[in-house]
Order: sequence, then structure tokens, then C-alpha cells
Amino acid sequence: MTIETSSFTVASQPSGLRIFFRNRASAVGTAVLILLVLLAVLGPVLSPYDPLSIGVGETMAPPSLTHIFGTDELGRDIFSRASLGVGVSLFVGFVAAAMSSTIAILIGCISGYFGAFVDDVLMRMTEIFQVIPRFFLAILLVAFFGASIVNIVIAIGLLSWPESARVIRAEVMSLKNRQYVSSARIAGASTASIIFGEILPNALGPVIVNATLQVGQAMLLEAGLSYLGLGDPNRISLGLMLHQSQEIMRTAWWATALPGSLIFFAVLAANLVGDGLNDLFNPRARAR
Amino acid sequence: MVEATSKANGGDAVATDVAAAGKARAKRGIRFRYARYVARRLLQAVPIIVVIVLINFTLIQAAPGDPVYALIGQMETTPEYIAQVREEFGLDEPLPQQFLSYIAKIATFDLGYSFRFRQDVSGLIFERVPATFLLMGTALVISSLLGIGLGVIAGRRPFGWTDNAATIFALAGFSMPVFWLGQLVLLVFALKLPWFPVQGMVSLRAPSHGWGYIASVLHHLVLPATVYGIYHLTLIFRMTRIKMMDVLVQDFITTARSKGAGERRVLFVHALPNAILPVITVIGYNFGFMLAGSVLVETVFGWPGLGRLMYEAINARDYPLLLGLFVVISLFVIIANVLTDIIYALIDPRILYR
Amino acid sequence: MQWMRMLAFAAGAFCAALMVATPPVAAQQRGGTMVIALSGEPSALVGFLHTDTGGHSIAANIFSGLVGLNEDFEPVPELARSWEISKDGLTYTFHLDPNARFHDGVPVTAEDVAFTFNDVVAKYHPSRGSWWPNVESATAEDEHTFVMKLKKPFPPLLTLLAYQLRSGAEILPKHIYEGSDPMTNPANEHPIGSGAFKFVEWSKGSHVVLERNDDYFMEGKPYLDRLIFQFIPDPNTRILAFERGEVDFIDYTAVPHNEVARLAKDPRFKLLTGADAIAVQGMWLLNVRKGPLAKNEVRQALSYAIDVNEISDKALFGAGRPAHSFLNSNLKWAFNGSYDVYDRDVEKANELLDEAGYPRGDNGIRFTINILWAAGRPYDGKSAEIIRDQLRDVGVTADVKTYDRPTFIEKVFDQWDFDTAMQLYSTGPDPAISVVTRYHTKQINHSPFTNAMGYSNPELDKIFDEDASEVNEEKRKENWDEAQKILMQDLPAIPVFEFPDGHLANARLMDAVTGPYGYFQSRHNAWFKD
Amino acid sequence: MTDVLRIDDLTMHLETELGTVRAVENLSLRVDEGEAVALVGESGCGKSMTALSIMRLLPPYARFRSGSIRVAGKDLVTAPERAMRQIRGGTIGMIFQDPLTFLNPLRQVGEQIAEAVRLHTGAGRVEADAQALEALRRVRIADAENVVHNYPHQLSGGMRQRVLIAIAVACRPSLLICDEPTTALDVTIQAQIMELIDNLRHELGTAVLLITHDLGLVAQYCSRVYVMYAGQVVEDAGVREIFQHPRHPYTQALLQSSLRPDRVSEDFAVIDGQPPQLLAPPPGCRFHPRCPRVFDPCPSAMPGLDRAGEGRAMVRCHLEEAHQ
Repeated sequence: MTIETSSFTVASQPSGLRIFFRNRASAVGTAVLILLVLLAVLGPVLSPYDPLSIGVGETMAPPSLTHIFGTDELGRDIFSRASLGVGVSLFVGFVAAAMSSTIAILIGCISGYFGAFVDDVLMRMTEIFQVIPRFFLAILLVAFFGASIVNIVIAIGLLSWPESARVIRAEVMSLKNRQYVSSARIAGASTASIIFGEILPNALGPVIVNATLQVGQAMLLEAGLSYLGLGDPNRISLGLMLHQSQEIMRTAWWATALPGSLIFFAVLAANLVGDGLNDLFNPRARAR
Repeated sequence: MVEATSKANGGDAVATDVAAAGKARAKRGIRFRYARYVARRLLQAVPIIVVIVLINFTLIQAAPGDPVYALIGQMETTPEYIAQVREEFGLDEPLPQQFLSYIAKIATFDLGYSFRFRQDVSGLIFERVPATFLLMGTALVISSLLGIGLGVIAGRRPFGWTDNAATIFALAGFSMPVFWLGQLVLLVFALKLPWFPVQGMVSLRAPSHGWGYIASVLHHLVLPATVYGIYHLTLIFRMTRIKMMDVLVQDFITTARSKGAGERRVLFVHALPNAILPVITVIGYNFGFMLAGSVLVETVFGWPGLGRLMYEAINARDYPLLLGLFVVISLFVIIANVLTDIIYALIDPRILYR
Repeated sequence: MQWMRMLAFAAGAFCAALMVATPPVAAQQRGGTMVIALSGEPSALVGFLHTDTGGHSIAANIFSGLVGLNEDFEPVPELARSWEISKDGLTYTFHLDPNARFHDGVPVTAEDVAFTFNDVVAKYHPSRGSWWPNVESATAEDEHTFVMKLKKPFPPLLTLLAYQLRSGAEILPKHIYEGSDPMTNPANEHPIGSGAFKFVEWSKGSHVVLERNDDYFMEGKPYLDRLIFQFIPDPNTRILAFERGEVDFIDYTAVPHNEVARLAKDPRFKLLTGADAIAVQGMWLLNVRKGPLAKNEVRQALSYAIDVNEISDKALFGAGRPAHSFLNSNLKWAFNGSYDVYDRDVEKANELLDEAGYPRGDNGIRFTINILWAAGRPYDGKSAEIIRDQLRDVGVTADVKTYDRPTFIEKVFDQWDFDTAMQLYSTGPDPAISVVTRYHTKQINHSPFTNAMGYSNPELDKIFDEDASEVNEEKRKENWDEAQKILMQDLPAIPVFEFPDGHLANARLMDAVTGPYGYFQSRHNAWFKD
Repeated sequence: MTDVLRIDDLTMHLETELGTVRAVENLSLRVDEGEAVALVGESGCGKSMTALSIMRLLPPYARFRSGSIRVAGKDLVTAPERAMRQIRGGTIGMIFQDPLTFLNPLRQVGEQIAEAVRLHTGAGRVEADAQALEALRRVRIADAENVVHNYPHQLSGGMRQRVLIAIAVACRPSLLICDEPTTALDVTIQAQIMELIDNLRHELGTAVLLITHDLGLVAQYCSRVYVMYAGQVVEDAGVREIFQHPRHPYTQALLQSSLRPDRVSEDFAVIDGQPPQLLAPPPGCRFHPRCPRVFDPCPSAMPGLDRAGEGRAMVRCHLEEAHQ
């Protein structure tokens, strides 16, 4: 950019936090995510009911003071179950995102740093993975290897890395010839320490943005799998709750309302945070 | 590419002639490069197909669960009958043999025989394709147009109230599990307000023909296409918005303005074609995700397409059908990607010179 | 429904030959299209290719059988206008309706019937093994007389023939199938039968359309112009389509149990309740091969520990009934609920477990078992959840696991890799057909829906074997009484609930269900009232 | 002589989230018909912002606080957008620093030139194409018939800059603003481009406002110079006077640095200290923190832009005031 605004602001950049929270939406998103994490951590402690116990209340009791989000058809407390479910869903989201980011970082760094043949092979592989209908493959993986939460996380995590890997590769390629990298190389730093110590920290921004968005994506994917009967029945995730309570949606709206809106808010929040982080890492969005 | 017909009816006639000659030469050159580019893209797709077939087979073979039960249905049977079925469908052959014959068959588009539906897999799949493409095409076109439109509006004034409103709207639809959204939409727009039918592709009770048939299909299309398209709309919208933000601060936009181009011209003639390039790639790459996502939408709305087939294939563990679906869907995705690359090159000729 | 009368089933009603099943109705109106929702797409429409209930519900309208059942489980004429059974119970002679024609105009003859049994059912039908070996011969005596000879008497034969899903007794046109491979005959895609409705189209993934057969052999029937079977996989969508009026009929397997009460009250709809001949029971299968469940006391203790009333209240939203025997109470002649002594008694259960040598550990837990159930059957899942909860009171930890159906079937019925499992078992139309296959020692054979529990009691096997050829009705009742007593004592499984068997229908739809096979009966009596 | 551009007392602020950036303050500037005038300063001093102010291509958060920009009898500060569109590319053409990024990568260069023609002359497509070709020839592009159908990425840097110039002069503007037109080019190409601009000035009678940090170019091609520092003009003089008798200490430093070819850089690294932040400019004379000749009044009072004598330069420095 040659419009000189950038050089005006370079002198005194607003702090990262400030840019992030300038976007009010991402501030709200962060708050919602924190609340959800708190709910997952404290919910089971705060809630007076055992989420697995049936008959802690009437069956299908509407929201009341004793059961703030009502009970389901087995008389289980929906709030207690949902707070358990938030934990499982967030677990799926974060672990899957972490997993795919790790794969993306490895592949992206190696591909971008070494270039040439290695790059060709890895990028062709990435392309293949990008082309594969991932949701379908996730369905297959879970259907074949069993609907356990670990398999679900692995299936989602294994399939979401190509975009991030490409982004990182591009970043690494542009960074690897910078002066500070060359000087590290001359100073005799090992390849690994150059990649992970010098280059990666500077290429991490887009990865974090992608990872945040993937948290939401993974939660939605998990819910989709649950709808197809491929959720882990022994781990009450929000998706599983939502799917199971759909049966009584017409009789007891509150049974779907809570898990459904919790997924909604969690995914929304993850996306808002992702947008905010994008502003933070994308210098174009900064110049303002 | 915008090409003017060069009939000289004014200006410097000689100059126009010379210009026409130059244009023709440039055109020939670009055509050659174009053909070469398309051929290269097609060639690159071949190893992808091979790998996909391999992955498919490995995956499905590694799975637990005996496909013979998909064939038997819900009733009690004798072991002899199970053995008979097993033999009939070659399930007792060794694995490598199953795979080799599978590859040979795929080459001739013989994707095997579906246990569940007692029909050739390729026939089974291709008879469902039109319904899915109708649904997906509608969703894709509408959501792309809307998404790009909203993205341009929002990206023009980032962080303004229109931007925020559009962002929140798009994110809201995007953040709901599709099947739940589908059920809510049905409850509201099919039951409480009986505007649209609940399921199916056409009204069966009152069979219709010609325009009536088309109208009935369109009527049935509205809700599923909307729900189907929301995810895609958000994706397109966000991408367009970000790219518009990027492009609008680029230097050539300043050039365009400095020429005296108006705001609309700057937006749509100069900024949008540049912003839309990555958006086109996104459409291509998400084609696969969308096709697979049809399993949710089509199941909720009872739409008789590939998604429904997928759903039943998964439930029945119909191996040949699952393999076939995966191959065909991957093929579609590859074709979609090649097509988007070709469109990309139409808009951005730079790619031809790499 | 009012026309359901409390009559004991007469298994030996062999002379009921000329009973006419048509309900006494005044003026059935003609015309109209009945739309029936199916939860999945059938794999085929011709019966010998599959045992798929959805497919059969369509096929029953295209093909005719020899006999049907009335609402009292008694055989009534279909293609066979009358029949005689020899005194020794070995020879069945059927007299075919001379007016019967296939949809292509060719008359139905005894040759077609013999061909169907000898060349198709005997070779291809999935469940042929359960009854065909007992058939000595099936021959065409003359154009309209068909004779079937048995090796040993088999009293439920007519009931079985009426249960075409199991017997495959849907009469096929010989002139079309002869000389071809029936498995791949193109007519399978465009079936030709002699039923009340003709095949029009099968729009794959969407629906099947049938239209009225004007040449149907039952005079004046059918009343409806068209039948449409629409495949709607999502249960919520199915019920929305029903409420919206897009669908007229939802069979009992697809009815959402929690909506039954609400919809039955709605004047636009009605619940068709009648004893269903399939008589489905929700069973909690116990693998008796190993561990604590090998001990009878433990199984009895588990039965004391659970409360079947709570399960049928909550898992089925009160739409079903708690089960009290290994037979469903729909089988009125054989059912005996008096051997169910297992009202919930936690104290007794704890006592039995202590005695069996499974004291509580330091954490209060005696042992852990798993409960498997198949995805897509929420009532099984809920039952499992409730059982898990109830077992806590007796120090038994249950690990509830679900699998998709094929995996579930493989784990439970092929590999026997389970402690306990939730499974629906049919007990009708005659227990000799359906109950024996679950608990006979010979049925420990890795096949789906057989004796996966590994239960063996020679005494019970003997009763089963004797009953298979018992002609005397009184004796049969005694046999089944004894069998239920033994089973309730041994508990290879614990009967949990009787599956709700009400169908939902448009209030204007009349006589859609006129017998005990409400799910897959021919709709030739059905009509719409204005 | 009549002026084609006259800026009086222009103040333009950028209202950013971090505060007000005083990009242009009390700036006055004049360009006469056919004249070549230079606007010189460090990067970030506001010279490009001045150019964008003239074109009114400022970011949306820019605000004019005072002053006027007069072109062809109109005040561009208040002119309606529609009128501005006629000015841009019509009355005033502008070329930029980086010839690649300033060309639309997706359109043939001919189209990009023709667009300018069509926007201002109402010519038809064929006519505009012909004029585009003509414009390419005017900027001395050989093989113009083929080049019109080329995409920017197919051209060399010098060619691209010629194309940009062709776009800018396609409608024969009376003023050509050149914002660092040669910074991104090779030294040999630089000279060619500057020669081209100079020739066009003579051929078309177009006045040139050259924005640059390269005093060498100024000496060669311009008659008058405005030196800008921190959003303000600090010295305004004839080219000979500036080079022979630079009065402002900043101008003196500039000249010194430009005499050392090894240190030529846009940042004028030879001048000690950092260029000031326009977000919070230093009080008093903006140059005082870096000024080698700072004395009493400098940190507290802002010097005025005063004439250093009849027919001589205008200088913004307390030293000048002290002299008088």
C-alpha cells in the first residue's frame, strides 16, 4: 500500500488487544466462549442434579425454578445434561481444531521450507485431501470404526487441515528468505529450530484464525454425525442431545431449545472470535 | 474476456486495422495457452482419482460389520442362506482380489451391485444425481449471488452497520446445525404457516404435468434449497467481504478512481472481478462438502437425491454402494474443481503464463 | 377398533373355509389416493428377494397370497376361495378363485402356485429353511386346485401362508418367471401380480405408485384409485408430512410414540389400534454363556431390579404396555402372564445377588455389564438408559453402548460379543413360527435374531419340538403354558415391553386396516369418506 | 501566467481511532500552466496525502478542516462527487509509484486506457480503442498494436509505467500529478520515464506536479520546489535558489543527504532522529527535535511561513524571523 496512512500508524500501533476488541462482535464472542467454558467446568458442580440420573424431575416438565430448562422424556434435568454436553462439544471442537492445526503446521512448514520435490508431493497430497468430500469421509470413518468420541474427534481433525496447511506453506515460503531467517541459518541453527523457532511464530496468525473457525465447524460436524446416529451415545454432546430430543421437539420445545441454542452460540462465538483474530493478524484490516 | 467486435466505423482506420491484427494474434496465443492449461489440469486429476479409489477401498475394507446383514433385512434367516448370499456377492474372496476386480470394474464405470437396493450401483447413483443437482444447483446459484452481493455491500464499508448486520445474519444461519434449522424451518413455514410442502420433490397426491409439474417442483424446492444454501451463502459472503476489503484498498482501485470512474464502476468492474477469484476457488473446494452435506438436508426434507441414498447406504452398510458413492462424488468434486480452475483462468489470464 | 372382538384364536379353525372377511359396510365411496409413509426405501418389491417389511407392505397390494388372516387371526380366503385339510393334518387342498388374473390378463392357475413354491420360494426365499423342509410336495392337481403335502403335521401352516413376509406365498406369474433366473428377472423391477393394485412406477429414492386393478378377482374392489408409498426417513419430517396432510397412513413401526396421544385427539386423525399379528415384544437379551449372567439367580435378580412399568411409561411415552411373558398378549390363545412374578423388588434382587456370590465391592458395585442397542431405535436406547439407572440400586453398573444396526447385529448375533442387548422380537402370528427360533438350542447358530443368548434347556426344546406337529388345540395351549413358565423361570431374556401397535391414519380413511397385518396388508378394502 | 492548480491554506486531518493525524496543515501551493513543480519531503511527511487531497481520493476518515483547492475555477474541497469524476482523469491525470500494483491485473492495458477515454469523452468503444492505441504511441511504446492486448503482468516495469502515463494523459489533462513515478524503477528506466514526462509536458502543454524525495530529479526537471515536513510546507522556492541557498535547516539536511549517493534512501537516514508522528506532532516548530540549529523559541512557538525577502523563498523557520 502506498497510501500513506500505514506509515502514519506504524509509529504507534494500537495494541493487539485493542484491535481485537475494537470489533465489538469479537469481544462478545470471546465473552460467550468464556461463559460456555465456565458452564462446562462449573455447570456440573453448580447443578444440583446428576445429568445421567433419570427421574430427577417429572417427565417433560417445562422450565421452572427447580429445573430452569425443564426436563426431558426420562425426567432428566436438561440444564445439567447440557452443561455436560457443552464440555463434550467444546472438547470435540478444540481437540479436533488442535489436531488439524498440528497436521497443518507440520505439512505446511515442511512443504514451504523445503520446497522442490517435498513440496510437490505434500501439496499434491493436500490437494487430494482438499478434494475428498470430507463430511462423507468423516461419516465413513465414524461409521466404520465406531461412534466413540475419540473416533469422531480424529475423523474431524484428520480431515480439516488442508486449508491451513496451504496458508502456512505460503507464509513459510515468503518468510524463509527473510534476513532474520538467513542470519539464523548462517549462525548454524538447526533446520527444526529455524522452522519452529524463527519462521513458525511469524506464520502462526492465519493458523490461529483457521483453528478458531474450525472449533465451530467441528462442533457442527459432530452434531451432524449425531443426527445420522453416529454420535457417541456414552458421551452426551450437545449434538447428541439435540438429535435425541428432536423426537419430543413438538411436545417439549425446551428439550431442543437449550442444546440447539448452545451449539448456535458456541459456533457463532467461535466465528466471531475468528473474525476478530483475523483483523488482528491481517494488516489490511488494521489500517484504519 | 471482454472482446470488442472490431468493425471500423470511425477513428483512425489504419490504426484500427493494425489493432485488429494485433488482437487476432493475441487471441491465438491465449487460446493455445488455454488449451494447454486445461489439458494440464485434467492430467493432474488422474492421480487424485487413483488415490481416492485406493483410500475408499482401504477404508471400507478396514471396517467392522458384515455387509451380508444389509442384504438380509430385519428377519431371521438360516446360516445356509447367509452363506449363499455371501457367495453370490463374492464376499468370501480374498481382499486383494476384491480390490483388483474393483479397480478393473471402476475403469468401466461398473461400480458393483448394491446389496441394499439390489441394483447396479452406477445406475442407482446416476438416477439420483439430477434431483441432487437440482437442489444443489439452486442452492449454489442463489446463495452465491446473494453471498457475493452481500459481500460487496459489506466489504465496501467494513465495520459499518450494514456490514455488521449482514455478518450477523450470515453467521446466524451458519451456526445452526443444519438438521435442526431444517426442522425449525419446516415447523414454521410448512406447518404453522402452511406455505410450503413438508417433504418430497413434487406433489404426488395431485400429479401434474408441464408447467404445473415445474411449479410443483419449485414449490417443493424453496425450503430445502434455502436451508442447504445458508451455509454456502455465509462462506461466499465472508470470503467476498474480506476480499473486497483487501481489493478496495489496492492501488489499481486508486488508479481507476483517478481516471474518474464512478463508485459503482469501481466496485463492480474493477474490484469485484479481483475479489471474486478466491471466492470461485472456495465454491470449487466446497462442492464436495456441499455434496456430502446433502445427506442431512435431503434426509430432513425427504428429497430423493444422492444424500438420501447415502443415508440409506450408511445405515445398511452397503459397501459397494458406499464405495461407488464415494468415487462418484469425488469425481464430481474433481470435475467441479477443474471447472472452477478453468473459470478462474477465464477471469485471470495470469494463471496461463505460469 | 370396535370391530375387534374378544375372541380366542382358533388355531384349528380349518373348516372356516368359506368365511367372508369383508366387513359389513354400507356404501364405500370410490376414488381417491392413499399416501402411505415408509421410513426407508425397500430393496425390492417381489417377496422372494427380501424380508424387508417396507417392501412387503407394497408387495402385498401387487401380489395375492393363498389365504389371509382376519382380525381374529383366522385364515380367510384370498386367491384360494376354499380349502380342505386331511384328517392327519398332512394334506392341504386349495381351490383357487377362477376369476383371478394377473395384471397382464393371464389367468392365475394352480400351475402358477406350484411354480411359485417349487421354483422360487424353495430355492430363493430367505426364510424358506424354517418351514419348507417339512413340505413333502406342492403340486397342481388341476387348473384351479393346488395341493400341498407335509412330512409332519404343522398346524400353523395356514397362518404362515398368510404371513407372506415369512412364507413368501405371493403367487408369481409362471409365464413370466419360467426359464429365467428369478433373481435377475426384469419383472422384479416392474412386478406383475394378481393383487388389487397394479404397479405404475418406482421413482427411486422417492416413492412407488400403484393404481387400481379393475380386473381384481374380489368383486367391486378395490375402492381407491391409487396407492402411493412415499419414503420419508426422518421421523420428524414424517409426522409433519402426516399432520400437513401429505400422508394418510403411518404404520405402527413408524409412529412417533410421544405424538400418539396428541394426534389421536386431533379430529383430523385417528389411531387404528388392533392386535397386531406380528406381536412384537421389546426384549432385554441376556448372554447366558459367561460371567454373572450365566447364573439363573442373577438373571432373576436383574428382573426384580428393573421396573417394566416405568420403562413402558417413559421409553414408549405410555403408548405400549409392559410385557409379562415371552409371548405378546396379542396372541390371546397362548399368552399367559401369570408367571411374571418379578414386580420390582430391590431387596429381593440384592438378596439374590448376594446369594449368587456377587457381593458389593467397596464402592458398592457388584459387577459391570454392558447393554447394547441398535441406533435408530430410540425406545431401545431409552429402555437401556432406564435399566442402567434402575440397576444402580442393586449395585450393578451398566455400560450403555449403541451401534449402527449392522454392527449391532454382527456383535450380538454373529460374534455373541455382548452381555445384554435390547432387541425387538416378534412372537406372532404363531409362537411356533417365531418364538421357537429364539430359544431353541438348535437356534444357537450365529444367525440374526436367533438364540444369541446361548440358552439351552432340553426340556423346553422337547416342548417346542412336540408342539410343532401338535394338532390338538388344547394340547398346544398347554405346551405354550409350560414353555412360558420355563422361560420366565430361566430368563434367557427379560421381556420388557409390548411394542405399541397402533397405526396413525387420516380420519377420512376407512377400512385401511381390516386384519392383524395392519402394516403390510392389501388395501383393497380401504376407501375415503368425504 | 494562469495557474492550473491553486491550494490555499489547506488543512486535512485523518480521524483515526488512535486520534487525529494532522496529515496536511495550512498548506498553500500553486502550479502554473505548463509548469513543472516539485513537492519534496520524507515519506510520511504528507506529500502523497496532498496529492490525494487534490484528487479527493482520500480514505473515508479523512476530513478537510480548512482551505481550498482551486482547479479550473472549481473548489475541489466542496465540489460534488460528480464534478470530481470529471476532474479526475479529465482535468488532472495522476501516475503512481508502483506501476504493477496500480494496474488492474485482470484487464488488458488497452481496455484500461480506453476506459479513461470513454469516461471523459463519451467516445464509442472503437473510437476509444483507437485513442488508447494513440495514447500508447504517445508514450513511445513500440509495438503498441500488440501491447494494447497485453495484460499488465506481461509487461516490464518501465512499460507499465508508460501505460500508467498513457492512462493519465489519455484525455490531455491540464495537470499531471506524478507521485514518485520512478522510485520503483531501474535507474536507466527512471531517466527514460522522466524524459517522457518532460516531453509530454511540452507536447501537450500539461503542467506537472512531481512528488518525490529525489532532489536530483527536481533539479533536472522542475522550476519550483515545495519542501514539506510533517504536513507543512517549510520552504517554497525556485529550483536554483533551493539548491544554491537552502534556507530551512531541514532543506539543508535534505540536500546534504542527497549529495551522498551511497546514502540515498527515502528515509533520509542521515538526518538524525525519527520523522515526527503526525498523530502528536511536537509543539512549536515541528522540526525542532531534529534541528541542528535549534534555539529558544523553537520548542514553544510555531514559526510562520514567511518570505525571506522580496522575490525570494518562503521559509518556515524562527531563524528567518530572527534575521529580519
